Amino acid sequence: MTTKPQLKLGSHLVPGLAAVALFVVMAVVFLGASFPNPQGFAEGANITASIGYSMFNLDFGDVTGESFLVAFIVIAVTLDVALDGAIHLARREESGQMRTILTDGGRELKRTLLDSDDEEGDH
Amino acid sequence: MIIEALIAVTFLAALVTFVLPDRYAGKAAFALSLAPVIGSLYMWQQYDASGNALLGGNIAFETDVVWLQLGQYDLHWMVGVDGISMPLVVLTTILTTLAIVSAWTPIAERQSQFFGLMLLMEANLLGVFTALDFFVWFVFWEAVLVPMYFLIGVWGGPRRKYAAIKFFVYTNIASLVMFIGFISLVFGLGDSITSLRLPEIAQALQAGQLGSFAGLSAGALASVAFIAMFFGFAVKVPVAPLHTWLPDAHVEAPTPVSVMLAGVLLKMGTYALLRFNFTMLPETARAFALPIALLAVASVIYGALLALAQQDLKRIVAYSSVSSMGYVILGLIAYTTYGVGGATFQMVAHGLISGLMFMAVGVIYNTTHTRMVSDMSGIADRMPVTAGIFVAGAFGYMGLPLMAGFAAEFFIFKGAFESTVMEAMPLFTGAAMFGIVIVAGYLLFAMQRTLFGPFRFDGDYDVTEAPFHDVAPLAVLLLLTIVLGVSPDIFFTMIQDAVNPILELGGAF
Amino acid sequence: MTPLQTLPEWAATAPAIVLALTGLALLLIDTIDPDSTNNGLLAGTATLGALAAGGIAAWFLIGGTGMESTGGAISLYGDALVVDGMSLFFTLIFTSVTAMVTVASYDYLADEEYQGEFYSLVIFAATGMTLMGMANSLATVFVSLELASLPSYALVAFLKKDRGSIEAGLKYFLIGALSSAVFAFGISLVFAVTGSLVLPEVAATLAEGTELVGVLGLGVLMIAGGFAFKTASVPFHFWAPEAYEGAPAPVSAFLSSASKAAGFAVAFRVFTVAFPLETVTAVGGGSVDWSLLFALLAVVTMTLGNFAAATQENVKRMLAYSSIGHAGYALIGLAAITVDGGAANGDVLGASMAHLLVYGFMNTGAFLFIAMVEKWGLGRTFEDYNGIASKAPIAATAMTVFMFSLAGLPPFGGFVSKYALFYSAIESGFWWLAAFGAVNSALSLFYYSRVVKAMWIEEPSKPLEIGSQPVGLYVAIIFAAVGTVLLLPGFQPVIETAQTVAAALF
Amino acid sequence: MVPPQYYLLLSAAVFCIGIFGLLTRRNALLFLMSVELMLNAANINLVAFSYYWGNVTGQTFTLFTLALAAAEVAVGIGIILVLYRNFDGVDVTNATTMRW
Amino acid sequence: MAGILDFAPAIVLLPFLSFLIALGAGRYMPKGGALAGIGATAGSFVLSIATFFAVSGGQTYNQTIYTWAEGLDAINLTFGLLIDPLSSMMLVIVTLVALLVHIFSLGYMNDEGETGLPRYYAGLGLFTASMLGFVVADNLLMAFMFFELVGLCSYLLIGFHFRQDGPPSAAKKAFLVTRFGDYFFLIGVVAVFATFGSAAFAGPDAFPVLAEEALNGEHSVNTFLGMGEQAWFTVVGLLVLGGVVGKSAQFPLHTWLPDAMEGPTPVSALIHAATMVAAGVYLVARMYGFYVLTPTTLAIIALIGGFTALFAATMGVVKKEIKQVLAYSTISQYGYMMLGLGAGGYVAATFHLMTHAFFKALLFLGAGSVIIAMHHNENMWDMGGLKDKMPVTYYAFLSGSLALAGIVPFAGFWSKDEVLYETLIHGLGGSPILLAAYAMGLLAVFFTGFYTFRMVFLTFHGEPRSGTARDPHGVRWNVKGPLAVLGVLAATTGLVNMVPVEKLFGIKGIDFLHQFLDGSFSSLNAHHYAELIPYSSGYIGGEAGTVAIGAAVSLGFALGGAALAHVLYNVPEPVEHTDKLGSIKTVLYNNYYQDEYQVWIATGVVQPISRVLDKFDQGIVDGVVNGISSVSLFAGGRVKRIQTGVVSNYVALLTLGLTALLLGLGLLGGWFA
Repeated sequence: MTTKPQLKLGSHLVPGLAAVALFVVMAVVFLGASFPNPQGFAEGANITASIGYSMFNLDFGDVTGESFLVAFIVIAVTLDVALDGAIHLARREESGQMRTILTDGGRELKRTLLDSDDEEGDH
Repeated sequence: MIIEALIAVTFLAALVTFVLPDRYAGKAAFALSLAPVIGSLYMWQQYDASGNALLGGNIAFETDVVWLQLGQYDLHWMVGVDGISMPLVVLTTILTTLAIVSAWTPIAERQSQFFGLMLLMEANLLGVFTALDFFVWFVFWEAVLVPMYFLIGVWGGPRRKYAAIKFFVYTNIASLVMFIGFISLVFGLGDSITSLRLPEIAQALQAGQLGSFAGLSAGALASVAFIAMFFGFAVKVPVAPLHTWLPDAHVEAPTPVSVMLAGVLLKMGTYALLRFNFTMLPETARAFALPIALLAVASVIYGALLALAQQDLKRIVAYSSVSSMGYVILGLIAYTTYGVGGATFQMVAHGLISGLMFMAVGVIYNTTHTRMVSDMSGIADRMPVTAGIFVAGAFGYMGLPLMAGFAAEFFIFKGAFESTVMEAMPLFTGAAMFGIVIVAGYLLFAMQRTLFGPFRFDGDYDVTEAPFHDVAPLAVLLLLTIVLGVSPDIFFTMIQDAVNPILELGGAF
Repeated sequence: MTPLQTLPEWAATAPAIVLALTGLALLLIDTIDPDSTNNGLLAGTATLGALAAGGIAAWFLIGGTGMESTGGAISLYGDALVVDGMSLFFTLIFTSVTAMVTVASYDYLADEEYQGEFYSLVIFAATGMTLMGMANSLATVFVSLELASLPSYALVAFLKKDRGSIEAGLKYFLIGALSSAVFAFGISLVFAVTGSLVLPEVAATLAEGTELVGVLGLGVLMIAGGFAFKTASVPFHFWAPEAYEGAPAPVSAFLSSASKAAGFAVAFRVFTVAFPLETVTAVGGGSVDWSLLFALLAVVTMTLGNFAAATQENVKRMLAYSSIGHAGYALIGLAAITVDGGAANGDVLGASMAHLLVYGFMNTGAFLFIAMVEKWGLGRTFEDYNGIASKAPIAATAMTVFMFSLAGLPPFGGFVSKYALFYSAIESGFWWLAAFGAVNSALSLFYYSRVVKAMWIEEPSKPLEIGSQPVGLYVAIIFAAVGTVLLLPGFQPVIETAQTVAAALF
Repeated sequence: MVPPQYYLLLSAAVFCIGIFGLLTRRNALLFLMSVELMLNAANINLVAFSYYWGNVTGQTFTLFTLALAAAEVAVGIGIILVLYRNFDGVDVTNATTMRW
Repeated sequence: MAGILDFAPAIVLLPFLSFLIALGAGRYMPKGGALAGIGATAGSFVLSIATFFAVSGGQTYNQTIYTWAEGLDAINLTFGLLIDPLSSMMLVIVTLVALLVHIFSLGYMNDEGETGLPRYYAGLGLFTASMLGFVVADNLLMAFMFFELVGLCSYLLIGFHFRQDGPPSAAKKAFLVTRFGDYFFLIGVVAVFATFGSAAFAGPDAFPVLAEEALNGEHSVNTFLGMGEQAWFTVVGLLVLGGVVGKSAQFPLHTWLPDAMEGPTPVSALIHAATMVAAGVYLVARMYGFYVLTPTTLAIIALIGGFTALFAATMGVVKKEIKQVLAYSTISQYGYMMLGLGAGGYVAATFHLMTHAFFKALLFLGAGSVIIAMHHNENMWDMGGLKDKMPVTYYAFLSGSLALAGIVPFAGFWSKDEVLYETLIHGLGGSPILLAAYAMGLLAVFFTGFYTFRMVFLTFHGEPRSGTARDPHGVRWNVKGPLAVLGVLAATTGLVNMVPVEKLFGIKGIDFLHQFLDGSFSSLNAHHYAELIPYSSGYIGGEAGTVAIGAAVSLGFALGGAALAHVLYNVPEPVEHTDKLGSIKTVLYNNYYQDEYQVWIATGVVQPISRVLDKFDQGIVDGVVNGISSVSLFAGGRVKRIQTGVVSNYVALLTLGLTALLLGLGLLGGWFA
């Protein structure tokens, strides 16, 4: 009995063909593109420092970059909020009682209560 | 400002009625509805318009202010009346009041909502008949449907839900097609107009300003727009074969609602046909004279034959409305004073008479709780007054001289016969006129079987004469029908005055 | 008074700042007193914050901040943000929807725990949306879009014990993550072509000419995909029916109104500013005709939304599909833009914006009514709605207004805004788009009127019991209804503003 | 010098592998990983073309993308956690109470 | 000039007033409003007499008194009064008969304890008013309107006993069948307006005059459908004739009339003698100036008349009920009038209209008297021997019968003979159609004599055949009075126009009626018509000889018929002889299956068609409507299936969608170059 991953080939891979198709189309586009020569960075330029400056909308970097000050502040808030949301979701509830679902218009509940299957049809 | 006041007062009356307790709603709605009646009669008395409102005539009680500036074309709040709309305004107010009285007996629950909706519908109807800006008109036009939907849906018969939604969706789709047709016309006019005021559009069209749009030449655009608008209005009228919502709606609707539906709502369709198709695109209308006349004749004869096959009194009257409105189409396409004028007159006349018939059927239903011809006979024995008015109304429907229906039909026949829109108009007229035989057939058969003969009733209800407030509206309507039949000039002169400019229109593009 | 003559430039972002601070304040309140559920304080703070932000936006808008009259758009922080009429207009939409949602949530969440989280997430999402409206760089767009999205995922899954809510959150999150990856990839491709993320610079580079039409096209398409996700347009709409159905109803209202509008706000700006149609339709011997793309998406989206909505049994899910349909209508704003449109481009875009504003009222109202029904515990199918009008006539009247307005019937705001939209489309020559829209509107009437029918006409199958009369929900719903009605006679300033500010983009 | 097309091809391959994963895996965590893969495909482009254009914009933005990926994972994990609690597993095809 | 003719509107309005009084206050009045009716008709009668004499004195009246619809840039539609000899004569007839019927009704209705008397008298009043309005109408439209009102009144009165099954059905049939005729009439009215722009009978723009001028090329009129003037006038004339055929119960629209016997007998008298049925013939006489212009129309009128006269007479010979016999005799007699008009005998037909009014009113009232006596049993086979029990009725009835049969010197002889004579001479003048019509008319004389006296013998002679016949109910003065008056008139009115006497014996100036009808508007007098008649006259042995031969032959036929009846039925115990007719009997009993085929058209053709159309409407037309919505909903049901609920599928669809968009836009935009 081995637990190592096994390569499973089967019908569940069929949807993957869509990804292959997308790749083919993208590859055709990309291979058709002709780029001029790259500009590259100046020799010895301090990339990391430049990134830092660019992040705070300062003009001291060796390599130019656009201002990311707003993005920086926003992402700070975003991470904060993500944490907020994640914690809320991850927190374990004291009572494990599941609530009834309302999403099917109460059909589930009705079925359990009335013990009938007639609601299951072509809706 | 009197039109605004009229509409506002009616809206207000509706709101007041909504909040009243159910017990008082009926009486209060009646009292409140007298205000628009008086208002419209005052308007009529002060009426000083001449000519057609759309074709440069002198418009009575005109208001015209800019409401919305949207793109190239401003939307105005423009209202006013001319000889075509004035009679319909009076008809609307009077018929609503009578319908409200006739609702006292049959409407037993949620009265304040019912009567409020009736008044709300009246307000919108007044808007439809007075609006002279397309946009304002369309708002009211559509807004009429909402109260009607509820009135059928909440207080209707067993299949009311089906009928209400069918009515609602069918007529809305029609409105939409019409809307598309009209708007394409507006765009075809391009820079020659600056607003959606109907007079401006009509006059620009007459001046030959229609250009091409969406790849269509002016002529083709006019045809497409005409067909689209005709379709839209024909559903409302209704013209066969677009009529199938009507019997369902009528059968399910409570009596007062049927009265309004047949009496006023159907007239919206013919009114709009006159205002839009036949006034704005006369050349196209003349070019389509043959199919239109065919549709008119088909409506008359087909509707009447269908009425012959019905067992339900209301269905009979409903199908006969299809038949009667076919005459209106015939008159409109005639393009003669008597033809178009008679068609307009028929709008009022049929409004009164069909209202009368539906109410009479309703009064019988109130007592017997059935409308099936086979369920009863000899009702006249127990309800002589109702039966008498029923008979009188039925003869009015058959076009008995000296009642309004005859005047209207005769005007239409005369106008259509001598029409010059095409060679074969006399043949079409003759064919359509056969409707007067069939209408006599089904109404006489129905009366013979329900009202006359030995009394027999397959039901548990005690059949007795209806209370005064049920019969009174019938009597009023009968009286109005006779007055209008003896003296059609009450309206016919002003109608002709407004209609005649339409007849002079010729090759605009 | 023109506010910015007396205030520093950065103050133009005040609505976003106010919202962000409100969010922080809510976190603070929650931190100080985590156990007590002082619903009133939280809801009040959130509402006040939203209203304040909205008020500022309205004030700026009236004052002409960032508009032609006061010297044009205000560009901040190295072009990362721009405050102009359009961003303020959309801010108005976001904040008014947010205010309605927070007021309504006062009742909806009365029995829930973790209210602090809820309100702060809503306010932060609103902040993200406001920033989306202002974003002038693809980087800011991406980040602010995530700021709007991440709280939304959590909000949809907020009812942790409700399987529907969880399922909705999962699907929303998965499709959202996929979409943001697609979006990011699109941005990277655009960057590959232009070497820039700032919108005007992207346009400038493209105007100089490039041979990389294929790469650019792929990038533009994928960016469009990211917006399609946000606006719930085909083919990125799959999350929407489930998310709207499963989420707590106020969240559904929030997402389907505000979040959708935010997607449009940013899409309008990105496509008109970064990829001007006259430039991208003639690059390197090919063309990237996004107008055609959106026309296609508009038609498919509105048709799919309406047809799928027609046969729903569940009111909330019906509204979810209808929301997809409305995305299709709003897409006309982009679809009907033409190379030589001139003023017509601004008109149609403005009309789309005005429609989104009206939609904000009527759709939020509709979902909040559903929230109320959920609160009453009546269920979600049409059947469950039978006879509600007899017990709650005022709320039912409001819902009727929403339904008819959504269907585009006079005399409500939805009619005039739809009219303006279709009218502008025709003016731009896209009469067939308008025709599609009109036919779809007619179909939509069928299913909207089913709700009305259920409420007013049907008899309840079992005795109907309505427990409480939630004040907050009532206030929000009535506010939305009044807004929906008043937007008919009062449509003039709205459309005028929208079209003016939209014209400034071209 | 590696031609820029190759970077694009590589990134496209990574992107499509990510999608392939989404299409063929039903485990929510694998779903998350696949999305990370796709985001990183974008990063490949950004970094490569940052050099190509000679500015740090792309590289800087990459940092943001990474940060956002982290945030997304945080929320994602939270949702997967409640999914696990409610549906007794992390199979994304289990949660299908709502459809049509 | 305020002459007596200015009071002419009152002739119409007085009965209308009585209608309103009876309707509104009848139930509070003694006799249920009868007195108001009697007073009103008496007043009308007096005024009519005065008018008659004024007209005799050469006065005429032609005034528009009310503009019904004023046309702007179009013609006006008006009401007006035209008083000329024809109308003044008709006024006298109508008012007199109406007055007598009112009086008779006191005996027939009041004394018999009927309920609903106010309704009855209101109906009578309106009936009289409508007919009078029709008579004085100065244009075709007004005539049509009152024509229709007459139809309404007949409906109301025939269906008076609405609680039974028969009367409502008969009323419906009467209205419906005449409506069918009126349909053509209405087209005709419209066509006259469209053609001439006027529908006036007299005056400068009288349409017969305009038509005459048009044919002479002096005036142009509109014709339609590409027809010439002569052809179009023929069409218009035939259209109007449709109304005449319906109302005057001519073949094939005569079927309603026998059924109409369901109405109270005084009403039958009014309908048959003076109002409804007379209206049709009167209309032809009224616009005779138009009909004489079109020979085809005249020939058709004559043929219809002759055929109807014979056709109805043959059916009359087998009927059992006294009123049925009279009904068929009415149809037959109006056939004679039509024959006369069609044959160019304007005066003759008018003459017969007058005499018939008196003797037929008499016969109906007499029959009514018998019916009272027989306790409302109308079957002649239950009667017999009433001669001795009710002598006044008997002698009056006999007078009427002799007139009906055309026995000299009773009224009917003179008028019928003149009709036949005119037909004969014009037929001899080269019109075989008229000769054929004459032959039919002559044959009908025999049958008339036979059925008339069969009726008289069965009713009054022989032995009583039932208990009620042995002990009949008595009648009062209000029954006898009218009978007496009419009995005298039936015997004597023929004397006003003794043309045969004049022709045979050369006594000039005793054709009073002829002279009377000559003194009028130039376009409306008999002389003018005579000039226009498209026939020439031919004689057998000179004019006098022809007169003598014609009179002798018709008298001989009548006497022959009467004699046969005497042989067969004037026996103490008469039996039915109908079996001798063999299979013809069945045909006659069934009225040549005329009712059957008309009912079959209604129930066997129209109703199935309408039912099929109803199915079509419900199934196909409405089916399409519902189908569209079903298809939409079905499509919606399919579309939403895309949303499977499985995220993996969403991803797949999303990917495919993206790929498809990429491919599509890429191909369009040249991205794959």
